[in-house]
Amino acid sequence: MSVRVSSRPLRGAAAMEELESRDSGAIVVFSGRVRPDRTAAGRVVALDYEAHRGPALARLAALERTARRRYGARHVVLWHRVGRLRVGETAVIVGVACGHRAEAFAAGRFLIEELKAVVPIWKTERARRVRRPRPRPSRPAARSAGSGRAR
Amino acid sequence: MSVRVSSRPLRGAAAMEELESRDSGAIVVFSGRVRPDRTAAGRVVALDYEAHRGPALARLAALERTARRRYGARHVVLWHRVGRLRVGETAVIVGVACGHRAEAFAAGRFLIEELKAVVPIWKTERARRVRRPRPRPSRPAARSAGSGRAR
Amino acid sequence: MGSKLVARPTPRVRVLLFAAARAAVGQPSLDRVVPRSGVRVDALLQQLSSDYPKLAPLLRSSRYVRNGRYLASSRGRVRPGDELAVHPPYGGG
Amino acid sequence: MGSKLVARPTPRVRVLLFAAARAAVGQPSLDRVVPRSGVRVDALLQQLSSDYPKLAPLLRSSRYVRNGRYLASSRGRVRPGDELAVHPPYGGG
Repeated sequence: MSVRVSSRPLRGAAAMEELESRDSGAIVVFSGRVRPDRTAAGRVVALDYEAHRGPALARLAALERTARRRYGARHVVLWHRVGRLRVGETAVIVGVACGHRAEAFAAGRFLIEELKAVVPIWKTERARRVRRPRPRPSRPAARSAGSGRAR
Repeated sequence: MSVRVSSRPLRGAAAMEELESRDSGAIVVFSGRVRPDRTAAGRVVALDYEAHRGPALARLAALERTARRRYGARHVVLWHRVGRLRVGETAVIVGVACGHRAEAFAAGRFLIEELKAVVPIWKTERARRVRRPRPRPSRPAARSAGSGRAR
Repeated sequence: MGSKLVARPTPRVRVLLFAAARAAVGQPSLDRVVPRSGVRVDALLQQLSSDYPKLAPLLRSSRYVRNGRYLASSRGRVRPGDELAVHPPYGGG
Repeated sequence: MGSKLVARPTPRVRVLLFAAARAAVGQPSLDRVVPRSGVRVDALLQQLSSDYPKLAPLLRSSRYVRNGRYLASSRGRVRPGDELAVHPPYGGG
């Protein structure tokens, strides 16, 4: 069983290595990272993730059991990071080893959707107001017409 | 561009590292391995993979372009191994980095299905006949009844 | 002196507030005095909604965890010493 | 001596055989003599089917690559010096 809620950085390569150490025909790993989304407050520069740790681990473990039962998963990785994550850092890794690719893809998709829906983890955006160019002061007509800048 | 047809062993962790080095919100990696399937000829112990290398690389590159266009993929990994692969070895790795998870999963699934359908790579099974217990020679009734082996 | 009464701790429930619920109240937890026999969760939430109007809409969309276990219904009770966590809609991943 | 004819190589097409096609013929390639003007691919395949009966069913389900490019139709031609690859159904992954 590999479920984890931790403030330590996540590496998809480590999840892949863990899954590759098991016997299985098909492995699917998903890695989700902080995007520099634009919001009303500006551009996201970081996300603060928090979890209610005990119930979060219990629900991750329950998801793993469901993946084993429903998709025949032989090994499951469910890792979520908490704390302040900057743009580009990995927030979540979901990985699964199954007999065949159809189940592995279905299980991977199931696990990330369920994780987002039922595991007590929250994010708060930290945004930076995007600087917009100030309106230019009006210029004498002669100058704006006269200067022949290409492009 | 990361398309490869090679006899060197494949590591999913290396694919993940390559994809993690790029800016993107969502990464999906699929790794397919040789399974110990049972066939009419016995149990598969290895698969011999061969490719028509030039057309294979061209079709992998075309798949990558399609993934960029159709799913907004920012980086794609399409690696296939050739030569003799034993059970448990990785034959193929498909990886994709996209803006969001829905496209990443869809692109990953698209790429592996298309790879199997349109890329000139073939496998030949190497099977070992499964040894079945020989029918026992009939024994004298006295002996089979008399020796009291536990289990 | 002379009294047989022993000081007993005031009976409280600790309410844990996560994410938007914490932001609405301005602190990560609240201690609420409850009767020694406990109180129904929905009654407690009603009190919290009155005391913290910003919290009210969140409470309607939250899930509740009592002592580490999800509550199936807000008709359950909390008793002194219990911990009730308020889980606004999740947003992991 | 006296003749103006210069030895020219016999005009051939090389047929590359992959996977089940190679197994059906027992070798990885075949050289076929063709007219200097070339031959239609379907005519060449017809000859191969006659010469290697085990190959016949495979040829119907194969794709063809001439000098590294997929053929859209077996009505295309191959000319001396061309390489024609026979691709039975793929099975990578």
